[in-house]
Amino acid sequence: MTESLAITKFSDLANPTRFLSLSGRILPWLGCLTAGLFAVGLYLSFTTEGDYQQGETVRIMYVHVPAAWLSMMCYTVMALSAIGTLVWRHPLADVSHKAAAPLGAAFTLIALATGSLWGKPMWGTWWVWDARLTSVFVLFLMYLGLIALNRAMDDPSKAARVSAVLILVGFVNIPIIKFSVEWWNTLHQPASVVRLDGPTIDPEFLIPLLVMAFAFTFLFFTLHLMAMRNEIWRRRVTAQRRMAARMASRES
Amino acid sequence: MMSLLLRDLKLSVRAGGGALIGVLFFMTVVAVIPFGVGPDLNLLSRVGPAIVWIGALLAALLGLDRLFQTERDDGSLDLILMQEHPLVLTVLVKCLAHWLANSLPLVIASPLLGLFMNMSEVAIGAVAVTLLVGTPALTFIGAVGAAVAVSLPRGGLLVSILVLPLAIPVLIFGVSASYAAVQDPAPFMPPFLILLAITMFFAVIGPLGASLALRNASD
Amino acid sequence: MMSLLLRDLKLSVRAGGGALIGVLFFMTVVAVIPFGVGPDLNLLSRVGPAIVWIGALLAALLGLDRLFQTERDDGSLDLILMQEHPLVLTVLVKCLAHWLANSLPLVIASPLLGLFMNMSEVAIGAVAVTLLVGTPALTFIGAVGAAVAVSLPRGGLLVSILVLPLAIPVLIFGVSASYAAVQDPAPFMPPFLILLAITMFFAVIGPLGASLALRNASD
Amino acid sequence: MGHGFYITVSYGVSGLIIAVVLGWIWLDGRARQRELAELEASGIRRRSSAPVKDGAA
Amino acid sequence: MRLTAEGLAARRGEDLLFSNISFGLGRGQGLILTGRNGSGKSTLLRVVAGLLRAERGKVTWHSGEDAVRASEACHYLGHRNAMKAELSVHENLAFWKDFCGDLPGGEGVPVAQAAEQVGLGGIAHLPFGYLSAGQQRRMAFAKLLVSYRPVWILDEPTAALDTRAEATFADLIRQHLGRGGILLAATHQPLGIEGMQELRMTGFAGVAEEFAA
Amino acid sequence: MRLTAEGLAARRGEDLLFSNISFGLGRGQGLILTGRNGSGKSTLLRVVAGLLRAERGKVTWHSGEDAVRASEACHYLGHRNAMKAELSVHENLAFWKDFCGDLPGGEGVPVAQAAEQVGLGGIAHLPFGYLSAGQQRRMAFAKLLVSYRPVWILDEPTAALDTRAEATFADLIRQHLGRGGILLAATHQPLGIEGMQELRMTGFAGVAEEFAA
Ligand code: HEM
Ligand SMILES: Nc1ncnc2c1ncn2[C@@H]1O[C@H](COP(=O)(O)OP(=O)(O)OP(=O)(O)O)[C@@H](O)[C@H]1O
Ligand SMILES: Nc1ncnc2c1ncn2[C@@H]1O[C@H](COP(=O)(O)OP(=O)(O)OP(=O)(O)O)[C@@H](O)[C@H]1O
Ligand SMILES: [Mg+2]
Ligand SMILES: [Mg+2]
Repeated sequence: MTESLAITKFSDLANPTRFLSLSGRILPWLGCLTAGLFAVGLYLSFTTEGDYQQGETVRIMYVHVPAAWLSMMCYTVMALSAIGTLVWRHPLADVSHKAAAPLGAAFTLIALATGSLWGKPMWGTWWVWDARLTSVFVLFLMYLGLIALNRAMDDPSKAARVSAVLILVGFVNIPIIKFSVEWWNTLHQPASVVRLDGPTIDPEFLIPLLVMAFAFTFLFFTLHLMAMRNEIWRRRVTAQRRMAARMASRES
Repeated sequence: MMSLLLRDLKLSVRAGGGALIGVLFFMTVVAVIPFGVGPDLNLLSRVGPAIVWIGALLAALLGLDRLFQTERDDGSLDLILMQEHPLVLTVLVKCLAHWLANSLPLVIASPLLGLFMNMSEVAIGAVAVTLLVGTPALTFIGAVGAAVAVSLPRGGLLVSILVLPLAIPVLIFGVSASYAAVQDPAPFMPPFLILLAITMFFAVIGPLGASLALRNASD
Repeated sequence: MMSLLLRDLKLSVRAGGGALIGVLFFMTVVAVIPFGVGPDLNLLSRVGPAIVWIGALLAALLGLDRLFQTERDDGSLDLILMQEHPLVLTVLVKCLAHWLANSLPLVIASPLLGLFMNMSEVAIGAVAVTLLVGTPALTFIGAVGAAVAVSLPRGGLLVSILVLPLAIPVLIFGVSASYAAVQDPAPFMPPFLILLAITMFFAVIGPLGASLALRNASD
Repeated sequence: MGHGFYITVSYGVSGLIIAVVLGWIWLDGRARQRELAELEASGIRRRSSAPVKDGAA
Repeated sequence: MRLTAEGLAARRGEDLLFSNISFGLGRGQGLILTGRNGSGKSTLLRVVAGLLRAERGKVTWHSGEDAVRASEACHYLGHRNAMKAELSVHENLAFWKDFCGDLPGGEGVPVAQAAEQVGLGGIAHLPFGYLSAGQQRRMAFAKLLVSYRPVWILDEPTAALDTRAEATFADLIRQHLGRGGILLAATHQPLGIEGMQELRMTGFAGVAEEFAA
Repeated sequence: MRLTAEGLAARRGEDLLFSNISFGLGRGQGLILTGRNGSGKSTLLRVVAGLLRAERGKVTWHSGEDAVRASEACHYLGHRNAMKAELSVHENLAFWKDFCGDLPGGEGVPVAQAAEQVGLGGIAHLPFGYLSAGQQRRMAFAKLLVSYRPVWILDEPTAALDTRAEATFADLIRQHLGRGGILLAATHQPLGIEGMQELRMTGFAGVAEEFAA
């Protein structure tokens, strides 16, 4: 069967069945790639030298920074899907941002947890209300709010459209998180990798960091695809149950 | 009666998304505060109890005014009034359900927020205890307001004049008891006992007043 | 459009009593904080602007969740959606009415609270001006939350959870502009202009988002 | 506490969170597939198993 | 068992809507209120149900030896359905069954059976808000079946119903009367039940007297 | 002037309620929807009014040369009356008159006259919440008169009305059709207007396909 490889039109992907078979084919590869990257990344992150200033704890960076990036990227993915929902009415876009919200919350939680675990030795406290930290916390709350909104409405396509609006409006928070350090000049490290004038970080740390960042990114896509498949199946189950119930009540 | 309690709990869980909502709300409020007063941990820990109490008041106010109005709008209130159960009891149960669904999560979440606000263990405990004792009074006072709102279609102003001034003593004794627990010269017990007395008082007066107002709802 | 504005104002006077409950809540917040901060007048005047801003932010949440819900419940929303007036404009006018009835009283009351908090004249003026400029943004953001929650039977807490995170930038710049007016090195204008820009931004985004949500939530 | 403790705990917490998410998604998928199989077994056919008519518009 | 009203008068605002209305209904008897819009049918029903205070007169309910508050012996189905849109039909009905309980002398049918009897057995699991207007009305009627009350007070029960449902309702009412129940209903369309008394309301019995007198 | 619907399909939840419904209505024509409770009449009306998104198909309105959004040419009277209980009837009607405005080709009557035409001239000063069910329905109908729209979409307009008011409504609808208006209505009771087309809805055309496919 080669027909599903010949996806030419964008709208072909709109067909959940086609999406299921395609993603089913991709997932094993994606999973393997993720595992491999993690193996390399973890190896590198435990074998590189410690920082003269931060000591061994710099190793936390290899988890903390990718998770923090992912927490923002996940929201960006959701925002793109939200556009898909509102503009193209793409049924997969609905599924996509619904499935991404819990993942975003998870990555944000990791960033928060590792950040405060890093903060204790470096700053001497678990938590400070500095701008960056608080805005990440707010991002976490926004993910939870979106999950709560999705759960509170039971018509899935309506819930998807309405939360898409909210996602887009809430997108204003992403730049705030990204630039909060520059704006308020607080405790937290300013960006040293992703900046306009090129990275200022030592390649000693940069390489494991980048490998881990890729590992996290692929992990996100793997999980996202899996969650989307689950959501499609869930909707398919309810649709078929309804169908069955209707048919039964027709016959009687 | 049990079924009324269950139904009201179910309704509040269905409509707003569950018990976690209260916690989430509280966390949002607390997360907003440092943006205003700044990251000064010392200051935060000092205003902490007050903020937590204000959050509780806000949460109690949001939605409480519609405690009976939703029942009236869909006609359920008529049927509730017709039953032989004493109306006071029905009102009490509705208050209880509202408290369980809206205030109890806040009480439970308050230690967490205390941690965020860098409050001492004693202060955290004191806030939680005073909230546990004080929030029912807020609910009972709110119930009177809600009942008045139902019986007087244009009672909006009256309700706010009725509810908030009555709620302020609760808030004041709650907050001052919490502070008394940490600040040395002031003893914890007197304001706490007054808070307890206020709650007892409103636990009787509130449902009575509310059921009186409901009976007189003129349509 | 004028008629919509008038109707909404009339309704909020007749039915909600929204203005008063907001102001009373606002005053309650400001009355409770001194318990935490203690009698230190100096400190009090320092946190004053922040407290007033936080109070205004929280008070703006009261009643906001029902901005569109009442319209939906009686079927008016259907007719509003059908008209040829651009929906964005309609939402804008409804926001304006809500702001006039609920937030403007807060702005007007704020100098009084400033006096309570022992703030200097300059600080009081700055807070009032920043509130005047900043509260519309809160209303516009709230409109999005209200529109998103319109199909939920009771938005209450959920709306606040959705709205508060978005309101944080407004709070930040409002407070920092107020402080800049009193603390010497920092200039008042930059944060104030940013606040103005934020309000402008949300004056566009808010109604757009709300009308998008309303169109999509109707059933 | 040494730095090692913080490093271990952060890697541990991250691993735990990822494991929980992965496990939840995995189990959820298994449950949904089982439901689908049950429905299939009880004779409710998916319509796409009939000749495909393009309904993607 | 007897429901009696003596010299009832009621007002809305300042207007006296009716005065001196009396009737008595025994086992198996029914009274239909008719009259123009605004003539006070709903008002009279609410007075009998104890939801509005009568200006004068009183309503009593005798069962066996002692007289109790009439409202406790009544089911009231008003213009509004008294069901929660967010709860499923089953949850709604189960709540009312439990909350109202049965009065001595009869027993309510189980929830599923009640839904069946109004012709909507299959959809009791749906949230009430998802039903169409007519389906909602039917489910509100099912409330009368799940707990026993000797007196049924119905305000335009057949509004929004299709003809099949109307016939079903008429059947259910007939069964209720047959079991010795009492019916008090306001309608614009004939219910199609024989042997009912009828009371034509005319509305506006004069401005309330305390000021006009 | 023509209202056309082509190949409409709509769903509620996951269920497709109807599919492939087409009709065209010109000046003075009317279409009555009938069918059992829950068969999708209200849903179809809401789709035509632009309040629900059609799953497939489209509704267009041609007046003169250009086609506009159909919903702007329509008055929609649903199950709910779209009036505020706290405002007086007059305030309510005046608001809608002002807010809706007139479409070219006709003109709404003044508020007082509209209240007169539905037979309630005397009580326009009362708060809307004080009216009886039938009076409320009539006032909601008066909304159709105060601003001009060529298409009237009515969902069970005669529920809760007495026979006299029903006749009044039928008259008003006839006048509307006589002036070249278009009517789309769902009812259980015949409206008593001759020369209407009728569409019988049956309900449930299948489960929506996107995920069931
Ligand atoms: C709970 C606490 C923390 C949170 C929520 C947090 C959040 C974040 C976020 C969102 C980023 C991404 C920034 C960007 O890409 O511009 C980041 C990056 C980073 N964080 Fe944290 N952080 C926390 C604690 C810490 C601590 C304690 C340290 C070390 C002392 C730290 C060091 C770093 C570094 C070095 C980066 C990389 C900056 C770059 O190169 O772009 N963080 N953090
Ligand atoms: N929000 C919703 N979600 C899911 N299903 C719904 C929703 N609203 C209505 N339905 C279902 O759609 C069907 C059609 O409803 P609709 O209101 O169109 O019927 P109707 O023909 O107007 O009935 P009636 O004569 O009772 O007014 C009903 O079976 C109802 O259960
Ligand atoms: N709260 C109120 N205050 C003042 N007048 C009221 C109030 N409620 C109703 N009325 C008036 O009382 C009269 C009787 O109303 P009621 O609802 O009893 O009429 P009805 O016979 O049931 O009419 P319908 O057939 O329209 O349901 C109406 O004229 C109405 O205007
Ligand atoms: Mg009536
Ligand atoms: Mg209908």
